[in-house]
Amino acid sequence: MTNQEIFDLMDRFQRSSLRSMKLSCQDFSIELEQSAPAAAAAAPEAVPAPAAAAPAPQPENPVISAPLVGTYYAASAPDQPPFVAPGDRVKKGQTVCLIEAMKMMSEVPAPCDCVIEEVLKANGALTAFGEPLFRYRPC
Amino acid sequence: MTNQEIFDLMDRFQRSSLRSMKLSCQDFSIELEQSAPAAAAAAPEAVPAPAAAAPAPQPENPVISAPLVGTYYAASAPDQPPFVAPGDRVKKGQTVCLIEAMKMMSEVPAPCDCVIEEVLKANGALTAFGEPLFRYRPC
Amino acid sequence: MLKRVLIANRGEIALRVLRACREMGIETVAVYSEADAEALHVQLATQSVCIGPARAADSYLNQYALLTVAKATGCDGLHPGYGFLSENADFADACRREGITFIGPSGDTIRKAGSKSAARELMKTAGVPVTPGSDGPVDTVATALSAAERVGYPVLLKASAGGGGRGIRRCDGPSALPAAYAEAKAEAKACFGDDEMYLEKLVLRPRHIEFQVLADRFGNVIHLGDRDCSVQRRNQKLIEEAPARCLTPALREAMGQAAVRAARAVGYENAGTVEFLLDDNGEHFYFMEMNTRIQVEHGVTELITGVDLVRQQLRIASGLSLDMAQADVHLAGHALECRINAEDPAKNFRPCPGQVSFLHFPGGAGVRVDSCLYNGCTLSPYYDSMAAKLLVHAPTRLEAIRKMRRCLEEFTLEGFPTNAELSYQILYHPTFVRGGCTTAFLDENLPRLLDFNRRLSESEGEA
Amino acid sequence: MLKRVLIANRGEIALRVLRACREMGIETVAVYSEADAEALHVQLATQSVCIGPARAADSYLNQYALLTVAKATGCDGLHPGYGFLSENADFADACRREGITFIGPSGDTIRKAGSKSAARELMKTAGVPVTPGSDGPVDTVATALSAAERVGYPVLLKASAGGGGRGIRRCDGPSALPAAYAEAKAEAKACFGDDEMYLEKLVLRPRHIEFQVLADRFGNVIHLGDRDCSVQRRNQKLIEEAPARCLTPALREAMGQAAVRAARAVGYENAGTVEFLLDDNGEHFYFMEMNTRIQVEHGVTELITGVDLVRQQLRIASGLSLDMAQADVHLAGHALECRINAEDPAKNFRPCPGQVSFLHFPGGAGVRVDSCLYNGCTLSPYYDSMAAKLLVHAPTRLEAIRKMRRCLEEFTLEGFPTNAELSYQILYHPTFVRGGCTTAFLDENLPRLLDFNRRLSESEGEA
Repeated sequence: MTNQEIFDLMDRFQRSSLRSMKLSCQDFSIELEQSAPAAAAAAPEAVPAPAAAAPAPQPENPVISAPLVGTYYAASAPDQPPFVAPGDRVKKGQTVCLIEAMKMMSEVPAPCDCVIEEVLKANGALTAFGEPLFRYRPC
Repeated sequence: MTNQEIFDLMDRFQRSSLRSMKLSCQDFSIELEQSAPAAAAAAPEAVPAPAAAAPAPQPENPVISAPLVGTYYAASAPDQPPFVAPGDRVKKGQTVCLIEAMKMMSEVPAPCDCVIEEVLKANGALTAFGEPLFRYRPC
Repeated sequence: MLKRVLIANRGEIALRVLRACREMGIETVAVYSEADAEALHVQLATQSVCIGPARAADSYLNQYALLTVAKATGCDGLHPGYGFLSENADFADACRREGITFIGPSGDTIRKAGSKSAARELMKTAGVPVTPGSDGPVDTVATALSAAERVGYPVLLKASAGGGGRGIRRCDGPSALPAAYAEAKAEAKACFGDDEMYLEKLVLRPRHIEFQVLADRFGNVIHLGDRDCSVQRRNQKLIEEAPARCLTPALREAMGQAAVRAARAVGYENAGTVEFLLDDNGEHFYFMEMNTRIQVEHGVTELITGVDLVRQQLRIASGLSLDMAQADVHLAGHALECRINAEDPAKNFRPCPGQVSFLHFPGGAGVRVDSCLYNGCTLSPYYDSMAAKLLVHAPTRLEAIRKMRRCLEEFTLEGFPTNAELSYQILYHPTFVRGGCTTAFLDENLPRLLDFNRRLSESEGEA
Repeated sequence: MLKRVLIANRGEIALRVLRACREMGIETVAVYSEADAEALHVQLATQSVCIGPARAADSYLNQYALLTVAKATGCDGLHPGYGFLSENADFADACRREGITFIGPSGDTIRKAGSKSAARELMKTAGVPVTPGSDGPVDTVATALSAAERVGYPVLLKASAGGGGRGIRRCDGPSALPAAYAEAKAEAKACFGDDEMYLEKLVLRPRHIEFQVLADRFGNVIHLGDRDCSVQRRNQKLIEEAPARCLTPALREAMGQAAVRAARAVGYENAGTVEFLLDDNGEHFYFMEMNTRIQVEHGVTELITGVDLVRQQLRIASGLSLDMAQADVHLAGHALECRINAEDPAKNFRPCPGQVSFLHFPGGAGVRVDSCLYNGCTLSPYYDSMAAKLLVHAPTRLEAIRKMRRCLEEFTLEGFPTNAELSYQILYHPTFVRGGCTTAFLDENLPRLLDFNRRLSESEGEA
């Protein structure tokens, strides 16, 4: 871990409402403690967020993100029904959509057994790397 | 880890509002603790103070400052004794030095009855506006 | 060559002078008021001395303080910048008396150029066109009518002793003249105790065209082309450019020669500017006044000529002769300048100084920024509201306009409002793009330009 | 003209391309890795798309991702910048197959210029001087001796199949040649299974002189003068300038013509650079390689010619013919560039990226800054360490040096160490000031230059 990464960790901790924090990872561990957590005193952003940045997913609902940049397809062919719809229960590994990059189709699998709560992209739209595609509820 | 990296870590910790911090990484570990985190944490100065800026007087000792820019003279003439010396007791309004600007002499009076503690300028030196000339103790 | 120069100014022009000195190996002494202790040029100068409290009268206008510091720090020259004491003839004289080279013309030259009525006569004698008018006073309605007939309506009737807009009447035709004459005369009598009147042609919707001149002490005088400063509000220039699009080569030649004659007429030395009014159809030009200092907008001339004007000022003041002749001056490409002021156009241009919480200047090819701002600094409320000058240089005027647009898109200043968005709107206005702005442009179009601004900030609010 | 361009790069060159597009009314699509989401050009582009994680192989080198975004966003052109895929012939071909204009030469041209041995033969045929050497392989010590005699010592004996410094021996005279020949041959046999050898003259203490060329698709090829990039460390250029002080007008003419012949020899189109070695006494020059992309240091050429090279790239790629002939190219004044890298010269130039806690760039007359930094941004550890390019332009070389010194004095970056102070020391070094630097200069003088640095930081610590 670089110092910069440690500083980032410290900054993030200080901005949090946490009192103490212990972290260990492989051969690295860190413990942080503060008496008065920051009362949300987030410093104002110096610059606006990028226009096209992927919207941050809400922490409470996990999302399936695009594993590569490409065109999002909800179904295997134009005349076929979509792989999944809100409310559908899917198994881990089940295909939830396709992403096309340069005429190569990639299947996007469900990360775990779950219920699809929301479809976040329109069929045929460009999706950026890491962009949320579905919101789901594990089950 | 290099010493420099440790110094950086220490600096960063000292500037933080953290109370304690333990860090271990491979064969390296460090524990830091401070009694009073940098609550004031005055943001580090973006730029160095101006070279010729008047030195800030220490808050506990009042000073007599130059009321105008000019040449400081400790005495009324080269062969005369200085108006005041450290330890002298002076009355309010008594002349403590002269400042010459464009061949015009201005007398600088004592602001109150006081004891001169320290003479801060050398005879014949240029003094900036507001620059401290004497440190004194009211009496 | 001068060895050490006192910079008797503040803000971006102080930094501009400091940079030129530094590049010529000349040491600098910065003087500053208590409000400017953290200014950029104060930190960069060889030596810096505080000369008084924030109020300009007690610091930057304090001649004693300036001369005291100049002598005590061993300066052999003093650069007055613009504003403050830069056109104060007595101060120029005082510097000379104290053995300090005032980097500008002599006190006498400043006096000759400074008196409007005297300058008008000097220029007529020198063959520089002035606004047509009566030869001396008009004592009767009949002489006024015949003078007006000669110069053409509309005309202004002016009290010789006048000032402050009193004793002046505009007159659009002969039928209105007798009454206007009587009114103005009565007002002049009442206001100044002197009812002598004269008559001048009124130039409608003029352009403000000025010529940069350089003159050394050996009688060499050249001009470095023209600037169009017509985009102005209440005589405050907002966008300047060089060269002026409206000048034909023949007219540029004629005006340039007139500018050189004007400089010679007052015995000019150093860098100066001759301002002209150019009439609506771009045919006739008239001497307006001569500015005996470096000007805010000098950078656009530097960009199209490649000549560093402040360097030339320092060379000339050091007693060197000009290192170029008129034939060596070539105008290349087109330059624009936008002045970024800390003011709120939506609130009648109220000055809004404050702390700069985030600052990012545009960069890249053909871009120049002159500013004393830095991240975290405070723009003082005690002095003028100019925060930065953005300048661009490109092969053609249209390319320069496009470059300035992208510069204003990149420019980011958080902490207080500026006029940047207004300038951006002007750069898209068809009249500006066509090069058709007169000094009336901004006042006439301000409501619509500000409306764009307002709608933009509303839609940002919605987003 | 191209309508929408994908910028397949990051950092300052992405911003440079964006600015040129914006000034030409071309829309831009920025692509970025997760590490660059807050980059300046990403925020300024018409549209921005994240293409992958921080690792370049997964983002900026991901051809599929780039082409997918280009097509999905309706781009008709793609600018590769420098580095990454800019000299990847297959990628240039792939763009063309997908109907996207690659803003650079064709894949075939990139291949021809990219292969060093093939390029050497092409250049010889085209009459471009290459390093003297044997005609093909040397099979015996006798032929090696006679070839060495002909080209003059010192020479390099090189394995035809060589690479990575193996199978190479330097040889300073005939007495040492037989042993060196045997050694190199044996090493070549052992390393590559092929002991064919050839011989080349070793150019000692050369200067790195390069010529900027522009070529359109109608066969018009011109050069825009030269750059001296001799101040380098391990092939990393640190300070570049234009024009090279060491070239006589006749030599500049000859090298410029050779550069144009070199570009023609590979069927060049778009902006490119022909690199030469110039020998110690400035008499002979030898083709080194051709760079088939815009270069980091292109700005110094822009400053002395007034030509916007990225604009020219976009014009040429749009199918327009060059809007200037060789006779229209005039070199005016002198330009310098200092690369500011996030690295610590005192610690063997270890890269030191990090967060920018305070940033202030120099400004004023004749100063250009190209950088994607802004206050508070983080310089990513995933990519190269260049943080900014400071450029200056002045009438003479000495004035340019002085201007760059004052720029480095004004430049302030807090948050990580940079090489700025080292460049400042170089600008005061007598060899640099005289214009006497060869590619050996920096390595030979580094200890002393760094010593100045160290003493400076110590005295600052004391204050």
